[in-house]
Amino acid sequence: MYKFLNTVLIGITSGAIYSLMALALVLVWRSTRVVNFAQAGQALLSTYIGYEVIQNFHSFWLALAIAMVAGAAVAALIDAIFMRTLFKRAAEGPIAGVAPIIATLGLLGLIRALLGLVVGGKEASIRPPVSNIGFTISGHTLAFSPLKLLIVASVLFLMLVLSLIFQHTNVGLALRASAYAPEIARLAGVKVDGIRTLGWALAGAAGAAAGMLQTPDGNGALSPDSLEFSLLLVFGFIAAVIGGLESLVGAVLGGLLLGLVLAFVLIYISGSLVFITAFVLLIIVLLVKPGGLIGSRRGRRA
Amino acid sequence: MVRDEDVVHKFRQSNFGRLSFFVGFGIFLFLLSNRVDELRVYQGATLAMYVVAIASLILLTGYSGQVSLGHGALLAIGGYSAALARNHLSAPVWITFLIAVLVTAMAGAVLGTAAARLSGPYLAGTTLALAVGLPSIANQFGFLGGEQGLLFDVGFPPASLGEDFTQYKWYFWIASLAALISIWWLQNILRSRYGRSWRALRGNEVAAELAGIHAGKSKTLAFTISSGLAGLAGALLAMTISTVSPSAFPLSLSFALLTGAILSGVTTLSGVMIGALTLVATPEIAAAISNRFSTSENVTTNLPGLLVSALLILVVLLVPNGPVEQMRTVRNRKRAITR
Amino acid sequence: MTLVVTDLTVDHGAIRAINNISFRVEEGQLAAVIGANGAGKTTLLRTLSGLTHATGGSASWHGTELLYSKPEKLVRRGVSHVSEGKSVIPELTVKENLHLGALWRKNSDEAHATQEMILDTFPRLRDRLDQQADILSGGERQMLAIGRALMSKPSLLLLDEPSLGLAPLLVAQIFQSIRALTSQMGLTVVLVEQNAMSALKIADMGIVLNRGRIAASDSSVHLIANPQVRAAYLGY
Amino acid sequence: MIGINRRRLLVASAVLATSGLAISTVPAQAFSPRSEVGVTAKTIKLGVTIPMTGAASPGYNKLPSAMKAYFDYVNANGGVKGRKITLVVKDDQYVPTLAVAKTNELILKDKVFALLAPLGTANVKAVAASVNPGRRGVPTLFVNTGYSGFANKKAYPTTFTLLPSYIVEAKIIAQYLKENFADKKIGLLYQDDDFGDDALAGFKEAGLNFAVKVPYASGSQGLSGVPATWIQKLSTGGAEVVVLFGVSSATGAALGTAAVMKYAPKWILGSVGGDATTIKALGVPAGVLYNATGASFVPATTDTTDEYIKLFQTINAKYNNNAVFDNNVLVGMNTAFLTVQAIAAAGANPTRKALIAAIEKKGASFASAALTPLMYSATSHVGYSGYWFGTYGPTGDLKPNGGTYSVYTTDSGTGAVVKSTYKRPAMPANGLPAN
Repeated sequence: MYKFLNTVLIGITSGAIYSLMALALVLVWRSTRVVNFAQAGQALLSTYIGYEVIQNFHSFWLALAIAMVAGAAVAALIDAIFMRTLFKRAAEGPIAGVAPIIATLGLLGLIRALLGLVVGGKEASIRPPVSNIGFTISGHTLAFSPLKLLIVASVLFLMLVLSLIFQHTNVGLALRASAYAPEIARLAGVKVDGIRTLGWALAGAAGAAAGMLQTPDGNGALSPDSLEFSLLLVFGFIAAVIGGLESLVGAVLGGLLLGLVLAFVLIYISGSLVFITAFVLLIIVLLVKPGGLIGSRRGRRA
Repeated sequence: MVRDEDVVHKFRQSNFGRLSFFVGFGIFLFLLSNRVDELRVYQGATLAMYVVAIASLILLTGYSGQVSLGHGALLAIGGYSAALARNHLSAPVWITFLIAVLVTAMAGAVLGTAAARLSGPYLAGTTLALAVGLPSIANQFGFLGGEQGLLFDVGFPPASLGEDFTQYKWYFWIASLAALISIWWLQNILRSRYGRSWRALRGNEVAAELAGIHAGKSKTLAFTISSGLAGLAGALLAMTISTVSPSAFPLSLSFALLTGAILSGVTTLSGVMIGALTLVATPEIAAAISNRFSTSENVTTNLPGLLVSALLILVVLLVPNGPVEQMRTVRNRKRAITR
Repeated sequence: MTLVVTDLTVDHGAIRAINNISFRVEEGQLAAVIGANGAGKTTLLRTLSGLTHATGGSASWHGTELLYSKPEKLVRRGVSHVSEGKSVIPELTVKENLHLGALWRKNSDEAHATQEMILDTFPRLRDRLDQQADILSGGERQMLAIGRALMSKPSLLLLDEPSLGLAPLLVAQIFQSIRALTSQMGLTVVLVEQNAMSALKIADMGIVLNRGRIAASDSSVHLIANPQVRAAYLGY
Repeated sequence: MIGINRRRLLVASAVLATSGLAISTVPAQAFSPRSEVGVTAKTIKLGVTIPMTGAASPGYNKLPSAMKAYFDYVNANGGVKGRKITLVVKDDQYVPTLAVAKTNELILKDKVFALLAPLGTANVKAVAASVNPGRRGVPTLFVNTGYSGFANKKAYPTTFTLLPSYIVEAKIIAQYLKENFADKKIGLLYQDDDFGDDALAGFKEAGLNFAVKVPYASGSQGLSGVPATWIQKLSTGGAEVVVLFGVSSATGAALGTAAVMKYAPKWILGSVGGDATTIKALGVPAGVLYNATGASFVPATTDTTDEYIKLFQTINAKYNNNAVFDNNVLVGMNTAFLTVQAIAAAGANPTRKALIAAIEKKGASFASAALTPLMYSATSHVGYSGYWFGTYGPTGDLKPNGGTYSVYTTDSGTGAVVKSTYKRPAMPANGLPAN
């Protein structure tokens, strides 16, 4: 009974973390049709900035806010400097579909190498802002703590706020139009370049939140070579693809599904099946629904 | 359009010339291998491996418009099939390479059938998950040798080659021959009906389908051939390190190959050497730079990554279609002006 | 308020799409641009709305230089472009598509009034206001596309092939609406059409493009009467 | 000059190899009577490939600078028989392809005298098969992995292992568990690859049964949610004593997550993942380690009553930018310390062959910080072979149980686990081996 309950709770919490990264990836995909692999590097960079804030001002919440703002700023810069130029130079031809992916992979390497140059070899870690000791029900400790509650709540909050922005505001309409049909959006008067940058900035902030929340939920240590951030990127991306890439709700559902399936397989079948399970789940979802759980009909062919 | 006709025209004129170019280049490599030291010969073998792997990616990405972030996984399939064939069937070396090609091509056909239904980011995600997931299978089945992997020994060079013929020179010969044959064969494929249909698909999928090209079949075929080449590259990689193990095919290998393909220019096979050369040379250049200017450990360890990443970004931004394509465009423009 | 195009040249890579053309469209007039496929009609519109960059020449509207500017800026100066092939966004609802055209407008009451006027003209859109645009029929999409362009309160409307793929009856209907709207709103219109006869019938003037050059330019009545034009473009 | 000699050497090795002689200890002096590759009148050049970047690098990337620090200390005090030692470090990112490429550079371009402390089973195996230092006669000293296979002198004629093998460690831990927790339910967390397989073999040999065994895929410990599944399985399995036989990041993740789930069995930490400083650097609070049991073959890093620890800490302060003094630094310096002794023992004009012979002949009597004997001999290339057990204090310091180091030793085969009577040789004056 408690084993089952804890498995569900472990699945939901880890799924929530994947979802945060998936949200960031979906935001960029929706606004510019780019799968942003640099997201992991940006999240790492933002988290380092958050770490510096904690060192100086001793407030996690201030650090979270500043990390998110910094993450947004870095993302906006990346879009304005790199991606805009890229889209102008490689708008057509066989490279058009691949170039953005490659460019973001290059950025990921660049950010990591620069971080390694600056902070390599130095120890850094972030303590949880709220207790990470599990709740207790009639003598049984659950795999669910105030920190994990905070994480799940943050994911749901971000998803709701972002969905509201996208569906019910003028900016949201401009964001969607720019993603689906940039030319028509421009003809309608939308300043598409700026709007895309805004999409990147939102994603940068979401990625920063993912980094700031995942780090203390793990053991808290930060490193430019962080295995945690690489895995976060890969699993966040798999979650986003499962979710269909188009939809924020899909990203969260994809993350939760991935988290739950992994938790059940690892606990009930074998602990060593992590990577194979993720691959098989992705294949099954895509075979049944090639556009992901909530993919638009056009998204598949885009 | 003009360019393609131009090339086809040239090709028809000099099919024999092309073959003699490859033979000549082979002889040049043969002579070169007797002139350079053992380290360069070893690096040459690695280079040849990269040439095959990058060519495979160029075919997939540049010609059929599909993205693979998990090419390392295909190399792993090739490497393991070659090693298993060698260890269990005691197959002759060239047979093991053939087996690597066939097995990986078959895996690629299965994968390609699924891949043809997926596009852009969905395919990217699937191949990425494959690259992450596949190597850990080695630890699930004992016959795959676990983390330490399997030995893959192509054997000593034939005694007839002389006493001072080193092992690495032998690897270099095998790898170069494999690379030359692959590239020659690939060029012929690209000039065939299939090559034309891939180019048509790359240009405009809808138009190509209207013209009677079956997009799904055509893409699956590209994936299959690309996989076969990747399998060959995997076997060559296994040969150069005489083993196969999960950690020999990390995600960073897949990314490095993609980097190599972009640096080569994904639209033209002829730039394939550029990418391979960059991959082999960058760490050495970085080491030389950091030795000269700095003793800081942070600089030494991070400089290669920094250089490759910066180069990749610059190429994508400045010459997105690759240096060769860029030179050709400039040349065509000049020619147009002089006309 | 006159659209003045002078010595306009546009290159697509090595191909010269528009070759040194000049023409004028007076305020409130509806100009039809006709010509064969590849004559440069669409390129002309794309250049005027800022989507394509010109190689040389000039084009001014209401004192504003149209060339070398961005479409999102030109919309704010009153230039609206309905691009070729039902320029609506299928993922958005009908209402959102319309709303998109007025996002930049500060005065939402005015925008609302414009929307009401458009819905009065195309009542079929009113019924589908909250539905996704991808379920609309071809004619409805064209209405929506024109409606979206009008939401930007343009003074110069650039229309690219509104009749493309529509049934003849529908074409007549759409063209009548275009004529009515332009008179009602005092618009100046450049209408690019393959369907030359229908276009010239509602137009005040016509421009015939041939391989990037102006083959003929006159009032539509004269063009229809011109035997060469009739033979080459009107099919009788 | 050197180039030609080396070439001839390689020719000779190839000939020997092709004619079926497995072991090639080519008499290098025959071709080069004055100086061996990598050795000049003033210098000796050594090389190491190690993960300096990438996911596997944290911890291990501290080894080269620690080795360099000790060499610098020796160089500052006159070097080894007047020769100064330089160490060329190459980053292999824990990838066999790179390990082979970099080792080739070390041997063929940098022309090092010997290879030091390579890491990673797959890497060492690939290097052995492809570069084949054995056939080239290049010594590979003090392999930094517990895989038992590398001690096979026939297959790896020029390779010497250093760490006790995982099998040895598992057998000794099993003995400890049988003595102290015979009536408890025991759980095991292990890495699902050769590292874990060796451990399982050792536990099996010792006849230890586990109530719960939890495997994890290498690398998956960094994925959010994965460590929680381990703890869930260990706690539902009712394990009262848990052996953590994984890498540091896995130990850290397991301990941190167990604290979240208020699961507090008796923890037994394997040596690979048991360094308190590394675990703390991973962000795990020291308190989590309190009262856990750990195994080690070197003295506790905080034990300043130990003459080696005292000296190494001084060297660390002066030559290693005062880096955090953890097990990696200690093992790195100790490796360098052994290397210096080996070179000194190889004679006035050290050759590769003489170096190997010197370790085989005198290696067992080398001074070393470790509390367990070195097993080098003409027939064995096995290094250390034992462990002592200790308990982590409230600040994460490992203190020997009962106040004194009591060391158990065994072999990788069927040998029994015995209490060692080994007396560590006194440290040479100032930690500088006699020249």
